Formats: sequence, C-alpha cells, structure tokens
Amino acid sequence: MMSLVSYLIISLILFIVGLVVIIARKNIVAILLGIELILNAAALNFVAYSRYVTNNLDGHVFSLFIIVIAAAESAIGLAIVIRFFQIKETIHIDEATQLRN
Amino acid sequence: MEYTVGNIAPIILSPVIAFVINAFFGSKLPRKGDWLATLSIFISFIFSARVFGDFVFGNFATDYFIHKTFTWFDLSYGANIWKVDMGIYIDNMTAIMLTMVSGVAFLIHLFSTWYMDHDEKHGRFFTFLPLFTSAMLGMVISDNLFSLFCFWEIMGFCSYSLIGIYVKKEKAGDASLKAFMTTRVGDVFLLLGIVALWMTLGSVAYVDIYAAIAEGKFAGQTVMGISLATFTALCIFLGAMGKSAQFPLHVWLPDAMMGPTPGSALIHAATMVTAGVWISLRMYPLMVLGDITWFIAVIGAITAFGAATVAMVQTDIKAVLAYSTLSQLGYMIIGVGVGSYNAAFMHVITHAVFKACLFLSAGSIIHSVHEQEMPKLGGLRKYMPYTHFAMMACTLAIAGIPFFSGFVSKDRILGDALYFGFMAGQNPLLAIVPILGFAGAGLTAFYMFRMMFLTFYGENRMGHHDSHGDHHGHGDHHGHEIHHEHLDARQNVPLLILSVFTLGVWFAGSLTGQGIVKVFGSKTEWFKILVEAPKVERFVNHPRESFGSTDARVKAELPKAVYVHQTGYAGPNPDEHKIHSAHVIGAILSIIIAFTGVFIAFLMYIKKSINPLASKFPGFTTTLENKYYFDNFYIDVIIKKGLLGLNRFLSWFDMGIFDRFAVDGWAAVNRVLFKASKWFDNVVVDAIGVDGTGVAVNLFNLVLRIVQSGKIQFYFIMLIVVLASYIWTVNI
Amino acid sequence: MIDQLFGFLSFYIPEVISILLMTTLLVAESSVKDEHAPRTKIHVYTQVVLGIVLITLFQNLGEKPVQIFHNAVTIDPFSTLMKIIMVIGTMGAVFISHSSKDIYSNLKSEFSIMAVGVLIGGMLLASANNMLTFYLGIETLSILSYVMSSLKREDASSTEAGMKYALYGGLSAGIALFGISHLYGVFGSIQFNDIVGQVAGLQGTDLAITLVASVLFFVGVGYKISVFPFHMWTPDVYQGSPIPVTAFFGIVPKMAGLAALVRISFVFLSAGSALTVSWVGLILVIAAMTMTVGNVTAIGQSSVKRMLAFSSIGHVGLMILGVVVMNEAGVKAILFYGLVYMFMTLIAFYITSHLSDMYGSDSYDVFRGLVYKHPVMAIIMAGVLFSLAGIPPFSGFVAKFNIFAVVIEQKHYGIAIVAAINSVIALYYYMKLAKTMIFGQASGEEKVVGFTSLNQAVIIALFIPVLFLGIFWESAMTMAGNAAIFIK
Amino acid sequence: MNGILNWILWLPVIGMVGVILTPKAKEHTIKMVTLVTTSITLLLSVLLYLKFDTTTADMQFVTKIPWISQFHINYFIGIDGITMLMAFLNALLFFICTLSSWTVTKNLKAYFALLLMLQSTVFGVFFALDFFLFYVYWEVMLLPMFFLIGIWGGENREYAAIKFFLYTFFGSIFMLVGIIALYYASGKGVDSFNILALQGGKFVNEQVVIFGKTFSFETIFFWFMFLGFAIKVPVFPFHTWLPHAHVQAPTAVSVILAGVLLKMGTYGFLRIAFPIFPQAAVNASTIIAVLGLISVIYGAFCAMAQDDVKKLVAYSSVSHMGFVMLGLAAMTTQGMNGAVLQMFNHGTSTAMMFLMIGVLYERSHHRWIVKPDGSKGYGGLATKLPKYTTIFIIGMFASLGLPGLSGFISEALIFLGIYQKFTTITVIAVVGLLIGAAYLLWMFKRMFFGEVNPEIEEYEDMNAREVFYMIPLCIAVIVFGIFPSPLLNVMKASVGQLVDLLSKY
Repeated sequence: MMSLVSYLIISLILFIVGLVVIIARKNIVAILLGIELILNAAALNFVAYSRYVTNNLDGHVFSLFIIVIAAAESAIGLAIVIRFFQIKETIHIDEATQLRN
Repeated sequence: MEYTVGNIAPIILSPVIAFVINAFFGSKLPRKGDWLATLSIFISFIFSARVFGDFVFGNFATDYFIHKTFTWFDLSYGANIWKVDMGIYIDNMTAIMLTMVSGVAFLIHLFSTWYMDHDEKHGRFFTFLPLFTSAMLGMVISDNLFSLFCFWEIMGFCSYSLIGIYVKKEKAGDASLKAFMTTRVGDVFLLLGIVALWMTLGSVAYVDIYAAIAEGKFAGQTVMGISLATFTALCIFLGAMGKSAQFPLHVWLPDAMMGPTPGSALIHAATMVTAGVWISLRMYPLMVLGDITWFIAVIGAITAFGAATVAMVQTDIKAVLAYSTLSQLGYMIIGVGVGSYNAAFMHVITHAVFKACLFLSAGSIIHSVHEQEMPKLGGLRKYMPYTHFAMMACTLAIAGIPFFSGFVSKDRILGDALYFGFMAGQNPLLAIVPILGFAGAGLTAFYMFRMMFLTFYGENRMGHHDSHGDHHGHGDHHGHEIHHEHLDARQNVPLLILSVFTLGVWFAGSLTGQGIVKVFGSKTEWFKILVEAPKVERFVNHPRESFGSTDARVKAELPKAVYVHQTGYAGPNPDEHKIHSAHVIGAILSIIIAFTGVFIAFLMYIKKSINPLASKFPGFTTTLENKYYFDNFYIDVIIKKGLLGLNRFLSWFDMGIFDRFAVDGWAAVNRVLFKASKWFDNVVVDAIGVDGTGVAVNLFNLVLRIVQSGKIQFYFIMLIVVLASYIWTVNI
Repeated sequence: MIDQLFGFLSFYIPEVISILLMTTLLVAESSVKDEHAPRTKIHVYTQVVLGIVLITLFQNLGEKPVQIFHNAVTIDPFSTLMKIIMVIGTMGAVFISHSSKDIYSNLKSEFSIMAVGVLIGGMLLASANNMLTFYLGIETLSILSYVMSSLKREDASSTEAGMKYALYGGLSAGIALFGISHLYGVFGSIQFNDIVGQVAGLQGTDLAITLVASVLFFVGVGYKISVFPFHMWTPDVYQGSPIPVTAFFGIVPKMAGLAALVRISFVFLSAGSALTVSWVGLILVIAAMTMTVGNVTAIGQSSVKRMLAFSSIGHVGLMILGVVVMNEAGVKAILFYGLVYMFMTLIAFYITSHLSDMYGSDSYDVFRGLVYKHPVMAIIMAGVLFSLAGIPPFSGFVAKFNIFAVVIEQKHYGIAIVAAINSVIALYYYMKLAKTMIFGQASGEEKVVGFTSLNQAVIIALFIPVLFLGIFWESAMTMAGNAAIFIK
Repeated sequence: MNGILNWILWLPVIGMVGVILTPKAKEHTIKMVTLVTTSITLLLSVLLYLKFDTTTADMQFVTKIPWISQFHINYFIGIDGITMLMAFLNALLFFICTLSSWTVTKNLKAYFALLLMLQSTVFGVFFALDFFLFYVYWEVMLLPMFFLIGIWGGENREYAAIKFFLYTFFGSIFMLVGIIALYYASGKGVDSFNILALQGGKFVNEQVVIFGKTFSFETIFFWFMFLGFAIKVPVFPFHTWLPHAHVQAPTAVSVILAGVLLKMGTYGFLRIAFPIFPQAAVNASTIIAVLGLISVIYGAFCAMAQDDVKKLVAYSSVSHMGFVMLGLAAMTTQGMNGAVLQMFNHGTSTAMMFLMIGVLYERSHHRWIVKPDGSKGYGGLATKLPKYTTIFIIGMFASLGLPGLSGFISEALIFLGIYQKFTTITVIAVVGLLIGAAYLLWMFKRMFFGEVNPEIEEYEDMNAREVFYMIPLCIAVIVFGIFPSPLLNVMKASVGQLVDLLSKY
C-alpha cells in the first residue's frame, strides 16, 4: 500500500541523487541530467501532494508546467553546451575555468 | 594731582605712538625718526616726573596708593559675571620706578642717537626701543598680574628683536632664540601661577591678592598636593628667575649682548632684567606666605657669587658687564629673600643708574675704537677722559665703595643677609647666603677694577696682537689709530648725568623734610621712608575706584610719613638691635672686602706683582671661561639629545607607524580580506581541486572526490553547504 | 467568461504589448536580408513600443490594486512601479546595444528580442500572485538570460558564462521548485492569498517543513538578486557577457527578483509567526554578508565591469535591508533605491561601454585622464560614482538615507553600523576610479568615438534624475509611498 | 532682512555659475568674477555683523522653508554669535584666498568654480539649523576639497585627497546613523531634524541595544557624533590626515582647510554634540580634555621635528586645535569663550602662516627648512625680504601667543577655563605653550637669520597684491589682540547659554 510518505521518500532520493550527480560528475550533459532529476523530484511531490493531501488539480497543473519548462531549459542548456563543445572541443566541466578574478 | 587718564596714559602711550609711526613711516622720516622716539620718551618722563613729584614731595604716607581700573573685556552672561579689568596701581615704589625707567630710557635714547648713527639697523632700533620702554612702564604701572604678564611678554619680544637685530649674524639668531626661549620657560610658569591665583581668588589685582592674604583665603587651598600659596609663589618666582636671569635660567643674559650696546644698556642691564625683582617685590607677601624666601635667597646667592667668578676671567668688556649684571641681580634677589625689602628695591634703582652708565661708557669705547677685547685696549684714560670719569664713578659705585650709591643699597642687603644667615635662627645651612654674598662683593670689586685697569690704564695695546685675546678673534683691528674723542654732547651728556646720580642724591637724607644728611647708610635716607613692604591688612575691602571717579582720600588728611624699620612685612621686628648690629657689621665687612678686591686687582694689573689667576689654576679658569659648561649642558644634552631626539622619534612614529598601520590599517584590512577571498577561490578551490593534496585529503574522502571537479561545481557545493547551514539555523 | 477575460486583459495591456513587440520583432528580424545591416529601424521601433508600454504602465499606476486571471496575477502600484523601472532599464540596455561593439551587428535585434523576453518574465515575476506564476516568471527570466549572456557565440568566455549561468540557474530553480512543492503540500494551495491566512496558525511538522521549504524557496529569488551564498555566478557571468547584457542583468532581473522577494516576504512574514523571526534573522545575516562580500571583493578588481558587478552585489545587500522591516516604509525605500540605482547603473555602463569599445578593454586605465578629453562625461561619471557611494547631493545618498532610516527605525543598530562601514569601503573603490579619471593624465589626446552628441545628450538626460532626485526627492517618495503591496 | 543670510549662502553659487559660463579663454574675467563675488560676500558679512543683535542668544536672520515634508526636513538656516564669527572668518579668508590664487594657471576655470562652491558649502555647514541640511552640506563640502587637493596639489596629492575624503566620510557616516537615530528617538515629530529643538538633554533616559548589549542612548550617539567631529578637528588619534592634506594642498586650500574647515569640527561640538547630549558630554569631558592635551603636546613635538615648513605649520594646527578642545572640555565660561575665540584667532593667524609660506613657495618652489641633503633651504631671508619678514613675524608671534596679538587672549582664557576643572592637565599643557614658541622661533631662526643663502639671491620681496591681501589679516591679528571685545561681545551670549545648559549636568 503506497502512502504519501513513500512518494516523498522517493522524491527526496531523486533530489539527493540529482544533487550528487550535479556535484560529482564532470560531464556537463550529466549535470544537466542531474538538474532534470531534481525537477522531476519536485514534479513527483506535486502530484503526490495533490493526490493525497489537497484534493485539487493545482499540483497536476504545476507538474505539467514543470515538464514543459524542464524541456525548454534543457534545450537551451544543450544548445549552450554544444557551443561550448565547438569552442573547447570538450564537455569536461573543468575546462570552464576561464572566468575568474 | 588727579590721576585721570589724561595724566597717566601719555606715560605709556607716547612711546607706543612713536613705535607705530617709526614702524610704518620710519624709513621716510629724517634720521629714521630717532628724534621722535627720544622725544616720546621725554614726554613720558615728564609725566612720570609729575607722578614722582606728587608722591615723593607730596608728603604722602608710605602706604598711600592710587588704584584705578577700567574693564578690558567682559564675559558676563546672565547669572555668572566675569570680566577682566586693567588698571593702574601707583604707590611710592611705582612713582620712583616710573621716573627711573623713563629717565634712564631717555638718556639711553639720547646716547643711541649718537651711537646708532650710520648703523644699518638705525631705524629698526628706534622702532623697538620705544615699544620696549612703554612696555616696561606699563608693567611698572599695571595694577594686576595679568596685565603685568602682557607687558612682560611684550618686553621679551622687544628684547628678542633687539638681540637679533643684526640678522646677518648667525650667532645673533642663536642668542635671540636662546634669550626668548629661556625666559619663556619662566613665563609659562608665571602664567600658570597667575591662572591659579585668578581662579582661586577671583582676581589677580595686587590689592585683592594682599586682601586675600590678610583674610587668609589661601588657607587649606592646595594645587596638586602643594599648598596654593607655595605653588603660586614658586610659579611666580620661576617667572622672575627667567626674566632676571637667575641661576639656572641665567644662560641667556650673557649672549644677549649680541645686540647694540645701548639696547643692552637699557634692556639687559637697567630695566627689563629687574622686572623679575619687581614682581618678586610686589608679590613679597605671597612669597612669605608661601614660605619660599629662603629658596629665593639661596638662588640669589648662587647667582651673585657664580656670576662674579665667571666675570673675573672675561676679556670682553660687555661680557664682564653682563656677568656683573647677573651678579648684581643676584644681590637684589638675595635682598628679596632675606627680607630687606626697600634695600632690594633701592638696589634696583641704583644698579639701573650705574649699570646703564657702565654700558654706555663701554658703548662709547667700542664705538670710538672699534674694539671690545680688554687685552687689546688699555691706556684709554688720556684719550677718553669723560668716559673714564663716568666709568670710574660707576665702578666705584658697583664695587660698593662708600660715598657711592652701590654701597648704600648693597651693604644693607648684605647686612640683612648677615642677620638672616646667622642671627635669625634659621636653618644653619642658610649661612651660605651671606657668605656667598660677601665673597661675591669682593669679587665684584676685583673684576670691575680689573676691567678699569685693563681698559684705561697701563700702556695702550691697540694695534698689535695680544696672545690672551686672540681666540676671541674679532676681525682685524689694525690701523685703528687712537684719536681723542671728539666731544659729541649726545655721547657724553648722558654719561655725565648718570654718573652724577651714582652719588649725592642717595645721601640727601630725607627729602621729605625730616632728618638731616647722614652718611654710612644711616636709617633715614629718604628712600627708606618711602618704600616698605605692603601691609596686607590695610587692603581688606578697600573701595574700588575706576577712572573718572575722584580719589578716595584727599592728601590733606594723610599722616606724614614716619619711617619704621622692618624686615619682612610682619610689623615692627622684635630683635631690632640684632638687625642693627648686623647692619653695622655688614657695613664694615663689605667696606673691607671691597677694598681688598680693589687692591688685589691693583696688584695684578697695575703693579703686575701677582700674575693673573689663569696661570695659577688653569683648570678652574677654563671651567670659568666655559661658564661652568651650562650652555653645553643645556644645548647639547637637553635640547639636541633630549628634546630634538624625542621630536624626531615622535614624528617618525606619527607618519611611519601610527599613520601607516593604525590609520591606513583599515585599507590594509580590506586588502587582506580581498586577498582572502581571492585565496579562497584560487588556493582552496584549485589546490584542493586540481592536485588532490591538501588538508581535505585526510579529512573526508567523499568531500574530496566531490570537490575534485572544478569551479562551477564548487559553487554548487558552497550553495548546498550554506543552504544546509541555513536550514539548520532556521530550525533551531 | 470570455468577456471577463478581456476585462482582465485591460489591466494586462503592458504585458500584452510587450509580448506583441517580441513576436513582431521576431518577424521583423527574419525579414532582414543583409544580416550585417544596422538594425536602426528595429531599435527605434523597439524603443517606441517600449515607450508606449511605459505610458500604459503609468496609467495603471493610478488604478487601485486588482487580482486577475483567477488571482494568478496581481496588478498593484508596487509591481507597476517595479515594471516601470524594468522597462526603462530595458530601453536603456537596448539603446546601448545599438552602438555597442560588444554585440555583433547580426545579433543586435536578437538582443532586443531577448531583452523584451526577459522583461516579460520580469513583469510576470513582479506581479506573481501564486507559486506557478512565480515559477514561470523566474524561468522565463532565466532561460532567456542564459541565452543573452552567451550571445557572443564565438567568444569562449561568453559561452562559458552562459553555461555557468544555465547550470547554476537550473540548479537553484530546481531547489526552489522542490521547496515550493513542499509548501504546496503544507498549505494545500499555490495561491499566495490562501497561504497568507494560514501562516500564522502553523505548528508542529507543518511548521518544520515550512521553515525548510521556505528557505529552499528563497534560493530561487536569492540567486536572481545574487545575494551572498548564491552570488558566485554573478562576477563570472557579468564579466563574460557583453557589456549591454551586463548592464541589463544589473537592472531588470534584479528588480524583478527584489519585487518577488518583497512580495513573498509579505506573504509569509506579514503575520508574525516563528517564520517571521527566522526569516528576519536570515535576511539580516544575508544582507550583512552580501554587502561585505560585494564591497570587499570589488576593491581589488582591475576590470571596471567586474567592479560594477561586485558593487551591484553590495547595493543589493543594502536594498534587501528594506525587506527586513516588513512595512510600507521599507517598500518605499526599496522602490526609491531601485529607481535611483537603475539610472546610476545605466550611466556607469554607458560610459564604460563606450570606452571599452574604443580601447578594447574595460580596465581602469582606459578611464585615465578622461576629464581632459570629455570633461562633461568625466564629471557625470564622477557624479555617478559619488552617488553610488552615497555622497550628497546625489540621489544615491537619499536612497541610502532611506534604507538607513527604515533600518534604524526598527532599532537594528548593529546592521546599520555594518552598512555604515560598508559604505566607507565602497567609497574607497569608487573614489579610485574617480581618481584615475580626474587626477590622472591621459596618455593621448584622442576623443572617444562613442561619445557622439546623441549619446552624450542621453547620458546627460539620464544624469538629471540622479542629481534632481538627490535634492527634490519629495515627489518620488510620495509616488513610491503610494505603491502599497496588495495581497488579500 | 533675513535675506542677507540667504544671499551670503547662495551668492557664491551664483558666482560659480558665472565662472562656469565664462569661456575658458577669458582667464582674467574668471578671476574678476570670483573676486567680485567673494568681496560682495565679505561686505555682506560685515553688514551682517553690524546688524547682529549681541544681546540675545537666540538664532537670528532665520529662514525656514519646508523641504521634505515626509521627514519634516526643512531648509532652515540662521546664525547665533558663534556662527556669526565663523561666517565672517569664512568670508574674509575666501576673499583673501581669491587674491592669493591669482597666480594659478592650471585649469583656472575649474579651480575658481570649485573654490566658490567650497565657500558656499562651508557657509551652509555653519548656517544650517536643520540636521539633514547640516549633514548634506557637511558631505558636499568634501567634493570640492577632494578635487582641489587632488588636481592642484603637490606630487603626492592623490593619496592625500583620498585620505582626507575617506577619513572625513568615515566619521560622518556614523554621524548620519546618529542623526537618524535622533530623528526616531525624538518621535518623528515636526522638529525631529531641528537641531535647536533637539538640544537640551532630551535623551538622557533612552536606551539602545547594539549587538545584543544595552547602552545609554546618549553615550553611544555622543561618541558617534564625537567620531565625526573629532576627525574634522582633528583630535589626536585621528589627526594624521592633516599633515598629508596640508602638505599636498595648494596654498589657498591649505588656508581654507586650516582656517575654516577645522573649525567645523569644534563648531559641531558646540552646536550639536554638547547641547544635544549634555549628560554624555559632561561624562566625556575628561577624555576630551586628555585627548586635547595629547594633541597639544604631541602636535607641538611633531612640529618641532619637521624640516618641511608647511608640515610644521600643519602640526602646529593640530596643537592649536588641541587648545580649543581643552577649552571645550572645560565647559566653563572662560574656557568656552576662549575656545571660540581661539577658533577665530587660529583662523586668522594660521591663515597668515600658510599664505606667507605660499608666497615663499612661489619664489623658491620648495619648502625645506633643511633640505634632505642637509643643506639649508633658506637662510638670510630677513636681509633679503624685509617686508615679508615683518609680516611673517606678526603672523608667527600671533600664533605663538604673544600678548597684544590675537593668539594670547584666547589661550589665556582657555587656561583659565581648564584650570577650574583639570588642574594637572593645565600644568602639563603649559609645556605646549613652551614648545609652541620653540618650534616656531627655531624655524624662524633657521630660515631668516644668517648670511644670505645664494639660492635666495634673486627672490624679490612681496609685491603690492601680496601685501594687500595680508593687510586685513595683520589688522585682525593686532586689533583683536588688543581689543577682543568686538568678538567676545558677539559670542558670549550664545556661549553663555551653552555653559548654563552644561552646568546643569
């Protein structure tokens, strides 16, 4: 029997995994994926809450918007990554250390 | 006569006017306006003489005085009233001093018109001399310590300018600086004393201070643990020491001879230097109350004797005279200390006359033969008879030979000193006061006659060098052929007039119509009738008078002056006879000593039967020639090493340390903070990030691995860490 | 239903016009044949339309607050005023971009398009009245910002800046969203109106969750206005981006973020609860840290652009103090500060941009001896710098004065002292630039091409309010005073 | 009638506009415009003095116009006895400085424009009775100073300018905090920015909590204000900007800086710090006195070590302003009056010194008494430049406090005042007088006596213009030395009122 808590736990795990990925991986695309994970964690929360706690559609709507925006964001992100690759010939994050005082 | 503004103001103002005119238009006036200065002094002499006549021939009681005030400025607001009054305080002493100062000043001005002729500084000299005179007169006539202090400082300024008048001479600069600063040391303390008195008594007018003493307002008052009376008395006497060049503040006076001789005659011999004695006399009751008279006496004795010893070896006429001045001032101070009030004052007057005369004579010698080194002079008697006559008279006077003025005053001082030292039951150590005093008297006679003999007697040594005087190295004195002095009235008349005053008048007995002429310092010289220590009781709540109001009492009501001898101010003295005997002994002693001194000098410098000291005690002589090394001590040790060293250190500290670290510190801190953030970015991030070494390694492997990956991710870590800490804090 | 919608639209005209503008611009750009042709017409068009937007906004300023689209959006004078500031900022940025060499000629209208897009996001954010619009606003703002900052395609640093911005923005948006989701769970609604009521009554786990979630939520705003822990992207992005973009970032997203911050703080904190205490403390710490970090780091900068970036962080630190006090006065102070700050930033970036176009660098040296070449420009720049430092009679002083006033009124003396010390530090680096400009000797006598009479006129025109608002700030303050926050 | 004050305040601004509008080439016109403006201002201030009512301590020539009604900020100006003197001094010095700046060539136009702006702002500081207005003028005054020092200064001018600016700003930003705190402490009322209304110890019982600690409102904000003013004076630990600023600044600016700007600090104590926080002021009087004493002695000692004559005079200013602080700390009739009088007299005498140094500098282009290589910088000036020497002597003896010249009476009054409260400090302070004479006379001896230094052979004596602008100061120094009443009568009511207030605590 799934309960709200289990959803929350899953989303939390997603969230943390996302953070770890963002922090630990050196591949920029992977980092973008990590961000996606975090967004999905949030979306999952919304749906779960609207299912168990608040019996209205706000959560569902919100999660839909999240999906859309996540797509847009990752699109832009990837575009920039491609430019980066064209310039630096790599998508290794450590190469992005040109800007500093 | 009425003491209205019109009668008093000219005494001070006419020289001031002369000063102003000469200061601005002197160069345009004929003869640079020296006649104007002289005239102005003459005017103030006339007005002083009126006061003198009114007091001295007017048969006033000894303690009659005029005290009139006007408000200088007023700070009263609402409830608290506070204003500063100025005014005149005239008693017999003031009258006599005024006349002496203006008279001597007039004669010296007259002489200077001859002496300063064709001198490049002619104009400037006659600008400052009248200003000085008016300041001196103002100091004499002023009724309170504050205005006295003002005039006192202005005198100091004039003396500064006149000493340094020959600006081209480096030494003139040193001398003037030294003179001003040394006296300034005393002056600041004087100011301090005045402030202390003013703020505790509410006024510094003489009459109020006397009244306060009588009413015992000083009782229980203390300043920093010392009783107020002692504190203020000491401060004021320190001021006196500065001005009157008492040991150890005496160093400036000999150097002050850099100025033109007549200037020295007026300022550094006759008048200004006696200002210290003057204020000590005015504040005598305070000195007694503060119980520092013994200190005063000792200081005086040391100065009197020490200066005399130094004077013995000087070869420059003016230097000899300068040291003799020091020594004579010492006697006056002794007089104050041992409580022979009127003798001390009398010595001020007599000394002023004969010392002025001596300086003028020296001046006329220097001006005529352009030489002031005694060993190079000699035999001038036949060339300058008038000068010789005048100088001899004054020398006899200063040496304390009977029938001359110096004898009267000095011998009474010594007599009182004798009583003070041996008979008054004081601390036996104080016996040094009379001992040094008498020794000094002998030396005085010796060195003065040494000077006379070297200068006027023996063969003329002009033209060829004398091994003795060489190291004083005054330019070249070849080719000054000796010529008879051409008789210039402006040169000789002042000398003769002054020399007349060295005798005669002082013995005229009572000019006030009682008693007859007596000799040997009899009790009833007119002088003693007129001057006595103030009786403080009679000043208690006497009426205030301001200008315009008529005098409180009419002369007719006043009793005739009756002379009561006394030492100190405290009424008739119990052991009268002791004092009298002391006087007799003193008189005889001083005569003997004086003649011995003269005789020794005669043997040394005329007979040549004894060779001069120098050959006998070379070491002692060099010490004397270096003036006991006081100058070296002050300048090399205290000033150069001490003061300037401290200054340099402080200023280095201020700019080098204080400014650099304490003040630019904040900027430094910011730079450090900036560096820190930079270091955070570069070192922490890169060092830990790039090469895995670093503290973090051993700390926490996971963290290391996490952090390993470059910059933007380090931002993420920061974000999350801070976020976690926020959440943590928020949840508490 | 429909007519009601149109009724709502009548309040929403500015946004609508902006959206139309954006779309039309897209069309216009696509119709340009020679891609290197100057986009003067397009820029003029943009300016004109934005001017119209401005006018409509000024009309809204008078209206009384309303909530439209089912309370998704609130139109109140506060948000309108913020929008006005943003629109002016956008106009200014577009104007720079026209002359700036930092924007490739073939991208000039792209810049305008993006700018208008970001503006729209900002408007949405400023008047967001529920979580969703808030999130949409932030994302619209961000996503376009990423593109703007990497607008110099061939330039490595620009691209890198864009990438960092994207990653950082994505992460913080995600975190904020995670927080929002929990808030939704706790309050059962995404409407601010519904939340306001419930905040006071929170307790137990709800309260605990809310505390954590609200902090997460704060990240979303915090990184937009780049306050202390979330500021790290700022210098890199500012440095990497083209100057017009930097100027734009200095104004529009910050204003939008501030508006949102003010609103949500009023939502969550107006009712005094455990939340209020923690938030006030949080913001005090954040403000102090932000000021200090911004100013201290600005001291050592050699690039003027970076210096301005850090100094803007410092200013934000000062501005958010207006939030702490939770009252009208605070909002007033923030609005006034924002208005003034917008003008000052624009001028500073104008002059910097023209100089760096001329010399190909924005180091302090290019300013050396400017007063001997362009006395007026140099004096105005100096005036702006002193205004930023908060010296009377410039408006920067009044802005700072207001912030101090509201802080001290609430007896937060400690933070006031911190702010005081910070303004001394700030004065130091502003003065260093003024020094180089006016005391230094110019290497050459050549005039700066950028300073055409038009540009100079615009700069002077922008300087007038900087000076005027410093002396006669009564009217501006009343205007800001009327801009009340409206939440049911 | 009240118009006069506004005219004095705004006339320089009008003049500044005139200067700005004059084309750069017409240098003589620019100078004349400035000269005319300053001279009219001077005449107006004389008129002001004549119309001034010395019997009352109230503000006179008051103008009050609402400015920012939300904060009850007014354009509120007026003068009492103290500011009357300061205004006169300011007008006089700027008139003289215009003449002394006649030889300026670099960016002439900007120079005179800034000079006039500076004059107006300084007037503003002295006239302002509204706290906000006061602060605005206090800060605006920094800008022209910053540029005047920074552009026309010596070789190390940038450092000096920045230091001056930052230092003062550091002090005044705390003052701002204090001002706002006062505004709320006094209940945001109509008079909450009105300096006069705030006076009289209204905040004795207030409390403040800073970083979790509770303090007395008065104490904390007295020290905030103290910081602002003490840096301006400058009192001992905050004095090090002064030598830099003075040495680097051009002559006219040094004159204004020493002559007027330093007085703004002490004026702040008289008008703001003391009357608004009497309790705290009385508690702090010992500390102020000690700091003043240190400034006196320390400044004098440092001055004596200087080889740069301008730096020497700069340190002497520290010393003399220390006397003013002593007088203020005394809080007695004599002390306070003496302090205010000293403010005026120091203004004139030190202005003379700086002007004379400037005159010399125009001839020699260095200021070394003893050059770094140990050779004499000058020497024999007295022989070469008689007029110069005469005027220099007057200025020098005025500033070392010779009776009959202005410096003495104020110092004597200060001593009388301070003695009643702090005997020991008085005793130590007289050393200051001693050293004060020492460094000046020693400097004089090294520069003016002795054989004529070959370097100064071709110097010509002061020309008519230079003599002309020195004359007013000489007259002021001598006349007010002999008759101080014209000054004392003007100030004594206002000062007396303050003394009465302080004596209650």
